[in-house]
Amino acid sequence: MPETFDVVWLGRGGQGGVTAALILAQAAMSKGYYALAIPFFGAERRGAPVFAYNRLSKSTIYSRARVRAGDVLALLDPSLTGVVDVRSLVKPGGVLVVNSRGSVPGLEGLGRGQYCVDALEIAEELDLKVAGIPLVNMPMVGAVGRVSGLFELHDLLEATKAQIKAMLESNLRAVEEGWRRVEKCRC
Amino acid sequence: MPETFDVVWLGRGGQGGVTAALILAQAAMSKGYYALAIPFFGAERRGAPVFAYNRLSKSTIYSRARVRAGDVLALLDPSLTGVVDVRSLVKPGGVLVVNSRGSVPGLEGLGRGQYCVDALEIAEELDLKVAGIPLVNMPMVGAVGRVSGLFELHDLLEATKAQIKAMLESNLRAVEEGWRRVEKCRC
Amino acid sequence: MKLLLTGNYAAAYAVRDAQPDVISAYPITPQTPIIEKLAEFIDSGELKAKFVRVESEHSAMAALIGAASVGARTYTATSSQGLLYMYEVVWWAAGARLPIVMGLVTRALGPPWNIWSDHADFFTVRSSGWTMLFASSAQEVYDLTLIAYCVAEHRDVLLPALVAWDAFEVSHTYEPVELVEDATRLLPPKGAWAPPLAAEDPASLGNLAYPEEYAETRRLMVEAVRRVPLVFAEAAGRLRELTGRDYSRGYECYRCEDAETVFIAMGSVYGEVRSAVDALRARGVPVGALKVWLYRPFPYEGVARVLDGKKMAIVLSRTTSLGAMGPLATDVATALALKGCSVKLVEFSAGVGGVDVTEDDVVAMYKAALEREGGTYFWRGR
Amino acid sequence: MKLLLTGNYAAAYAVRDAQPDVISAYPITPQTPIIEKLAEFIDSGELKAKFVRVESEHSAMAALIGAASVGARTYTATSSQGLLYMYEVVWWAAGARLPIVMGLVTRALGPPWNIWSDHADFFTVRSSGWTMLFASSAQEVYDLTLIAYCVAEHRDVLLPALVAWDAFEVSHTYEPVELVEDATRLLPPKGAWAPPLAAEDPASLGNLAYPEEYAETRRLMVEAVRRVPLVFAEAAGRLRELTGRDYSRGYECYRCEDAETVFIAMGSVYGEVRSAVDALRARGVPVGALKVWLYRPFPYEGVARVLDGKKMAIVLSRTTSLGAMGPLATDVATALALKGCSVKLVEFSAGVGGVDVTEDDVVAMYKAALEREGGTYFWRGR
Amino acid sequence: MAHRVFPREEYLLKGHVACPGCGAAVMLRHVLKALGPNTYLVIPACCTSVIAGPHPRSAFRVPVLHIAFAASAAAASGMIEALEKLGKPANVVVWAGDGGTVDIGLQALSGAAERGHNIIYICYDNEAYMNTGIQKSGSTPHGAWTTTTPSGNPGFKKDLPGIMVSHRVPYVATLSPAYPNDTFAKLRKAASMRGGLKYLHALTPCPPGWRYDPSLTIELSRLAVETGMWVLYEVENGVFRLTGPSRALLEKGKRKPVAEYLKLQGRFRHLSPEDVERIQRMVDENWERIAEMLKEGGEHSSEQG
Amino acid sequence: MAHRVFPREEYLLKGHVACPGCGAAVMLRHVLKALGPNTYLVIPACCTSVIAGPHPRSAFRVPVLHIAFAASAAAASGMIEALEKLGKPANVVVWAGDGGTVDIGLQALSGAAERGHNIIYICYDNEAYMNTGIQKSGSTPHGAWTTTTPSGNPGFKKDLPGIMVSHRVPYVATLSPAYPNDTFAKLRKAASMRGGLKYLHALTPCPPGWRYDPSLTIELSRLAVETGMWVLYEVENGVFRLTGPSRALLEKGKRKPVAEYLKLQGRFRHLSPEDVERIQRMVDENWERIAEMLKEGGEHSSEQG
Amino acid sequence: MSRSAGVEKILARPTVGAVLSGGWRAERPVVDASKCKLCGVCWLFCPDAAVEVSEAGVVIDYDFCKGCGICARECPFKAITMVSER
Amino acid sequence: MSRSAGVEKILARPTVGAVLSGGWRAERPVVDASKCKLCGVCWLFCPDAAVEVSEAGVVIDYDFCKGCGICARECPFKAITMVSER
Ligand SMILES: Cc1ncc(C[n+]2csc(CCOP(=O)(O)OP(=O)(O)O)c2C)c(N)n1
Ligand SMILES: Cc1ncc(C[n+]2csc(CCOP(=O)(O)OP(=O)(O)O)c2C)c(N)n1
Ligand code: SF4
Ligand code: SF4
Ligand code: SF4
Ligand code: SF4
Ligand code: SF4
Ligand code: SF4
Ligand SMILES: [Mg+2]
Ligand SMILES: [Mg+2]
Repeated sequence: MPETFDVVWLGRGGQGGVTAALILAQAAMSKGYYALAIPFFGAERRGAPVFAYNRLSKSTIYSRARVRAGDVLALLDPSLTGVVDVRSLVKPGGVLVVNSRGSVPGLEGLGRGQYCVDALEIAEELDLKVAGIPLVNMPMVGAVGRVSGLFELHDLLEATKAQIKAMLESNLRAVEEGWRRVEKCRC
Repeated sequence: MPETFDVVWLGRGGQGGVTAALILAQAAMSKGYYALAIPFFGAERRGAPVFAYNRLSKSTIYSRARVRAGDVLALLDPSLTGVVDVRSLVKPGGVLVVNSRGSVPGLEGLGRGQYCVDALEIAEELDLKVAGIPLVNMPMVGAVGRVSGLFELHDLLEATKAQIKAMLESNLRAVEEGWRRVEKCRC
Repeated sequence: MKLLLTGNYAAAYAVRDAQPDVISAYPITPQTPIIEKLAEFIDSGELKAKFVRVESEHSAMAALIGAASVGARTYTATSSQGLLYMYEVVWWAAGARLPIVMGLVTRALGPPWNIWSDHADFFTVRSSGWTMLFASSAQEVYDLTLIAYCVAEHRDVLLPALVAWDAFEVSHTYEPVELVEDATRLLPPKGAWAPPLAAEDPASLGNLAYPEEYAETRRLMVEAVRRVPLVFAEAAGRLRELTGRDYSRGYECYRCEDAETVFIAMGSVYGEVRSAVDALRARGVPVGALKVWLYRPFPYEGVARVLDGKKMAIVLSRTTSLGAMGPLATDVATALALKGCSVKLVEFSAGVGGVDVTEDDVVAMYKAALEREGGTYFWRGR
Repeated sequence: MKLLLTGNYAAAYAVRDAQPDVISAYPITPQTPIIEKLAEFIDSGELKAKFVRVESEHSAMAALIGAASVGARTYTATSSQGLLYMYEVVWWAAGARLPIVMGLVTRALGPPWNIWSDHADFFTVRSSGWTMLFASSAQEVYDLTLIAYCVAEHRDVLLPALVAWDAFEVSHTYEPVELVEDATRLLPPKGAWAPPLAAEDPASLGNLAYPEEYAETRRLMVEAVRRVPLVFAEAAGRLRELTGRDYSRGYECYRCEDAETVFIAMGSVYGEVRSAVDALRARGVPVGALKVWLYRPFPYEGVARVLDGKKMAIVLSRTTSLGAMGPLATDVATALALKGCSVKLVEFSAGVGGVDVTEDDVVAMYKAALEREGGTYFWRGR
Repeated sequence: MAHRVFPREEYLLKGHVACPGCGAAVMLRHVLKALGPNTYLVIPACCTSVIAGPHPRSAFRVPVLHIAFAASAAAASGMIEALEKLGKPANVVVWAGDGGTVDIGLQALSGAAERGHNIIYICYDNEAYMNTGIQKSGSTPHGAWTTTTPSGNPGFKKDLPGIMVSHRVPYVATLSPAYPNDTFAKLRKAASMRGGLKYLHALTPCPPGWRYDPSLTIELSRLAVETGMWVLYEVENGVFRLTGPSRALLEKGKRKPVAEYLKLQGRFRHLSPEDVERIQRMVDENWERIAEMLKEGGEHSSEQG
Repeated sequence: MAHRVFPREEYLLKGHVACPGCGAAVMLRHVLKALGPNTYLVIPACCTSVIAGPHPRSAFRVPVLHIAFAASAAAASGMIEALEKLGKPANVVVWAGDGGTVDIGLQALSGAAERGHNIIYICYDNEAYMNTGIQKSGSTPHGAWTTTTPSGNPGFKKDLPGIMVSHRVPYVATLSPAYPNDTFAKLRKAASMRGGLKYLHALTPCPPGWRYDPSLTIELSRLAVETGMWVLYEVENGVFRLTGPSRALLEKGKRKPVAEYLKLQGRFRHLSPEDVERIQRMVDENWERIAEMLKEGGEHSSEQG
Repeated sequence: MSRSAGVEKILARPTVGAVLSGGWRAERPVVDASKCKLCGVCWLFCPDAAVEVSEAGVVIDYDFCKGCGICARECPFKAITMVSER
Repeated sequence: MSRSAGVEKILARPTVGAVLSGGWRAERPVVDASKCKLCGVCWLFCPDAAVEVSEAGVVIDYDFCKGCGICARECPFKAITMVSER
């Protein structure tokens, strides 16, 4: 079995986790990776916690089994820590990237640590919203892409252009800001 | 394969061929025969030629294949001779029993010969009709039952009682008259 | 009591004797006489059931699902297009574990339209979890319909059951049928099984189940199906005591012991096969015949035991095999493969769409089978 | 062109590239994204088709029958209950010899409701005469959908064809998909087959046929089905020339040559099987894997050739086997029985209703199979 | 001079397989004469599947798609869309029995009506499932004997034309084989209207099913209209109009008593005088409703936008 | 004091799986409160199949039969007959979405109506296939965006209550989650009527499907009535009556402009002022029809006996 | 462009005389030319298209006339009588 | 009379909290008891049955309230405000 680099995206229905996974996969594909972007297979409703996943590899991935934990856990909504068992979603050597100003209490000592980016602030600055819900996914793409160590910012911007039509300019800005502002959390 | 005694009933939709076969089978059953009464398996409409069959045997009949020719061919409507290939419906040693005053032209030399009974006259005498169509089937039961050599008149009358509810008296009379009036055709 | 009954009327008498609470059906040739006779029984008061004259077969089966879910004993009958139109809810009834009983008069599938016998309709539900019985005479229709209630409502089973028989050759042919004097001695008492739904003890039947929960419901169905042969044998044993007629093995063997070739068939054609066996035996050819009554669950072991050591098995399939061997033949093949026996297997699609198959046909098939390789052949007649 | 597409979108792209005239479909999870994407293509003008937004699946298939009967190229897609609700007309389409193409996203059958993958729906139409293909990735969905048109419309075939793939694991997972640059180089030209109905030359399709006439229509279907493997191989050969991807045998073997045990599977679980083969091989265990693309007509000979001389065949069935071995396993059994090979045959019902099956599961099944007798086992996970 | 007025071409050929005196066969002859050869028929399971003749012979001189019982309107939907896409304009006509329309075919019909395909849907109503041997359908009239209602139908005939009016289709009309002028006018109107489903509903007597002498078919068709049991009308874009002889029957005195119609038919033989009286009242009430509707200006009413 | 007026018992338990602000969930709470515990629900595939909770947990405190999409009215028919035969009287209630009613469930509904089973059928209408992610149904209003009508629905909403009136069922009524008094009165009337199918149709806003903020559900329900887009009425044995706030809206001036209702919803965002004007006209015409009908004495009209 | 793969065989072709329905008849309609006014009513209402009307008179095709008697009953001039086939 | 053959297992039982829907909430409704007149409107329109009204006041069950905001919008006395969960 080829080793894969896995990302788990955790957010709420409507926040755009699947799109984020798709853009990351697009970036990976352009870099010659074989890339999967996988939505959660559920019957969830708006507002409920939802997952998306990436699985990336230098060789063809045949497996379609569920992703259980990520090298990166991208937490789009920190309030979900009380709702979902977040710890189990990170591989032993993995990291957390969270949409938050500071480190999320209760997740100390998780994998190789926590990265923070205030994606909500970025989305609001750029007025990125759909049906009233701030699109925190785009800054998270920038943040996760950077933390993963697999991409240049350029890759992510090109991938965004390939996948996004509406509000493209703001979305590109959001990715860029996510990339720029992500940092190891202050605890 | 056990030898079976077969009767082919040929009439028109509405003339009661199936009922005739059923009564004959009932009479046979009471005499200890294993008896089948078989309607034609078709999608025919009112007025079209229709078949019914009997297959009688002293032992259980397992076969459900089509009856191709009879030891007796009971022709309820002589005008059908022009429409159906009547000859092929009689076994080499079989006989024809026809609802007619005299022998039917064109069927000479058929099997062991032709028997006639004016079933129409009997039905009309007894005012046996359904939806305007004279029920020639009951006199034919009497005639065929007698010609077959397998039954007493009593058997046929009991069988009629077992199977018929409406106009029972006239029906019994019709069977009896058929039995009485059937005779080798004058040619 | 012995009556002259067609296969369809035999079914109606069995249903009368089982006294269901709710009947629902939709007319289709050649099933129609069953429901007409039942309507008569209800009209005359001999049968105290509610008759729901639905607007389609899908609704007929759905009505029975609704009725059985609150505890009613139920019946429907259909054929061909009718079975296919209710197909979705046929599977639903099994998943819901409701002991519905259905009669199926086998008939060819269109287009072109054809009203004669063909088992294609029957085989469509072979993986659904229904107990499937096949009758080859009116007497068997009567007996197996009563047994179907015994199996379906048994607490170890609780799955729907169907009884099938051939259009016209059985459905419309009158033959002597012996009725069971007191069917209550055979049948489970009414209300012996607890219905899933009751206002006193509310529950939901069918909520969305996530994979593991769903798989568990299916595993339990597998276990219930595994218990069918035993329950069937038990009920058939009770019938044997009352009547002397024995279905308990789920299949019948005829002159198989010392046979080198065994014919395998279901339904009315079996009569011809039997005659052909006698005819071939009379010429010194060692053949036998096996008739299947209990088609699902399929008696792999019994069939394999019968066939073990034979030279050839000839399956008469009353259906067209498209892109694979026919269902009955694959079942036989599976029995052989599981037992590791090597028997030449020849299938004839014979009697498709009501084509008449005679003893002579069967003898001719035997000869053809000797000359051909294993596989499926379409029998066009001689 | 390489795009990141889900299995469902891959289907929609293939359909766009085939440029059908009439599309008709009814929504059902997990098929819905296909028709939503097609609606988008039509809205944007990329696809010039009429979209009939029917009120049920029965009507979706019926609409395509009406459309194809006068010569339209057509498409529909469905899943689970939807396939069962259109079941009657699925058979009708085959009998009418109309080259309709359908996508089937496999999903479990209720009750209870369950939206995840299970192949029970797929198998229900295995005797209908449809050409049946199974894809285990989005790329295969795209390729096989185009091939389906080639096979269905071929003058030697003229039968409907379906392509199936797993709910979610394939239907909703984005992966890189390479499109065919100019699909017209692969596909038959539009209007190459003569439609049955035309006012200029009136004929009736489906008049009541008496037994012999009916049987003849079925015999001709058998012959058409027999020609499918060749036509499939031909179309797959054209695709190979354009893309290098090869489906022409109808199945794929992985490390089978010197294997003693061969896993057999269809769909997304094959990925896990492949990994398990590598893992077991790494430990020196001689195993291989066989994936079926062309399920009907079933490649008996090819499969038997692969399995001949092996010790064991392990079939992974993504469906519950009720009263008989699962369909794929019986097909394998039949292949073995016809060839007279004696190979131990073990079936696992695994992944039922969307249960996740992993490489470790497959390895564990291998171990369990060694210890058990031939037969079917329900895999509850480890 | 009927043969000068109406087209002589036959599209339902002699030697078809209807029973002697079949009302549906008369109707079908008229319908096809009105529509001509560029007409595709879609026929679900019904007597006409048999009437059409045994394969490989066909009694139809127009293309016919036989289709599963529940599927006719959907098949016609797909067919008209295909013909339009392929640039082959034609009449696409569903010809279905009452069972195939008011019961098992209703859903497909309702869907096609809602989508507004340019098809003509004709229900020939013999008021039961006849092809299977006279079972009650949703269109069987109150009190009628059938094999599944051995003591008479306890229910009431579903008003399908009314239901189709509620669907707001552009054209709804009723037909009778006794009034070919009316039939031709309505069919030609329907064929000329582009867009939307045109629904026509014909009452077609059936000698074996209704239990009467086959020579009475036209007589019964006429009596159905003259007694007011069957009303000839059309509803064009919501506007209701009586047509043909029904125009003269608003006044109760002009209508023959329903008993004249009922007494000729074996299926009503068991009715008591009170039963007949009740049926007479139902018919009269229906005409009162019609009168009100006409006062209202012919606009068909319903409640909800 | 609402909690004093309406039963406090909950039969739809908290922790169910509807989206936040689901109008159907509000409606369902009210319906079950009105009917009480001796109520069997029959539910075809729809959002409520999910709302009901994941197996083996149920959010319903009454017995529920989940059933195939097309089968609900038929299953209810069999269930009520069985309960009557077994001597266990109860409310048998179908709770179905608009897709499951006006499209795929229509045939079974029509059959059950014709047969006259003693059941209550409730359609909760969120105007699209929501459970599968917002596809057009036969109940989707003209112009509305759905994923299968990316440029707005070219067709028109099927008038199912009107169609059920044409079926001559004893009771037809419309409902809104914003008017619980009206709901309770109608449900209790329906439950008290013996014999015949009672048809109720509720307009239930859906935040994700209609693209609006979930807090607006009741507000939108109210606006639908106040603008006259949704009319509260009942038809009892053929007699039409406006109910609740709709009684006061016959005069055009009393009705709010439809734009107030449309503009809050994302699904109508793409409508041009002319589109809105057209919809306003359709609504006004519908009210004119209602006015005429009321003049006529409230009797619902149709053409055929 | 010919039909292949046996598809031609599933089509039924327009045929005068799909069945020989004249054989179903128990009574035959006989036209009295002297009474006939060539009005065409019999032609119009015959369910079986078995009537031809021309200047030469009314001709009934007994190969296909089923003997229903509609023509006789509907003829405004009582020009047709039904005669038993026996 | 007990259910057998595993049939009990296909039934779902009434359960408060089929899912923990409180976790879906992005904003929580907070009641200002001083403004509340105990009119019950919030109780009546809550889709999630998450409101209790008694003499003691209005209590919202945050385990199941999904934060839709209907109660806040419909409260005739503006006694409820929505507060972000963040
Ligand atoms: C799904 C299905 N169910 C039942 C049938 C059987 N069937 C064929 S024709 C017919 C009766 C049709 O009745 P109707 O539509 O009124 O036409 P009629 O025969 O009276 O002319 C029936 C029940 C069928 N072909 N398909
Ligand atoms: C036969 C069948 N076709 C399709 C589906 C998929 N399906 C499930 S729910 C649903 C949508 C239901 O729409 P509606 O009745 O309006 O209820 P809603 O979801 O909007 O509440 C669909 C299409 C199904 N379950 N069964
Ligand atoms: S049964 Fe009636 S409708 Fe059918 S063909 Fe005969 S007369 Fe015509
Ligand atoms: S999609 Fe709409 S109707 Fe369905 S649960 Fe959500 S809000 Fe309710
Ligand atoms: S109806 Fe009478 S008068 Fe008229 S053409 Fe016929 S036979 Fe002559
Ligand atoms: S008797 Fe009937 S079938 Fe013969 S010509 Fe007259 S109307 Fe036609
Ligand atoms: S609606 Fe407002 S005032 Fe009324 S009970 Fe609720 S919080 Fe109190
Ligand atoms: S926010 Fe919504 S769910 Fe929460 S209590 Fe208020 S109305 Fe109920
Ligand atoms: Mg009819
Ligand atoms: Mg909906």
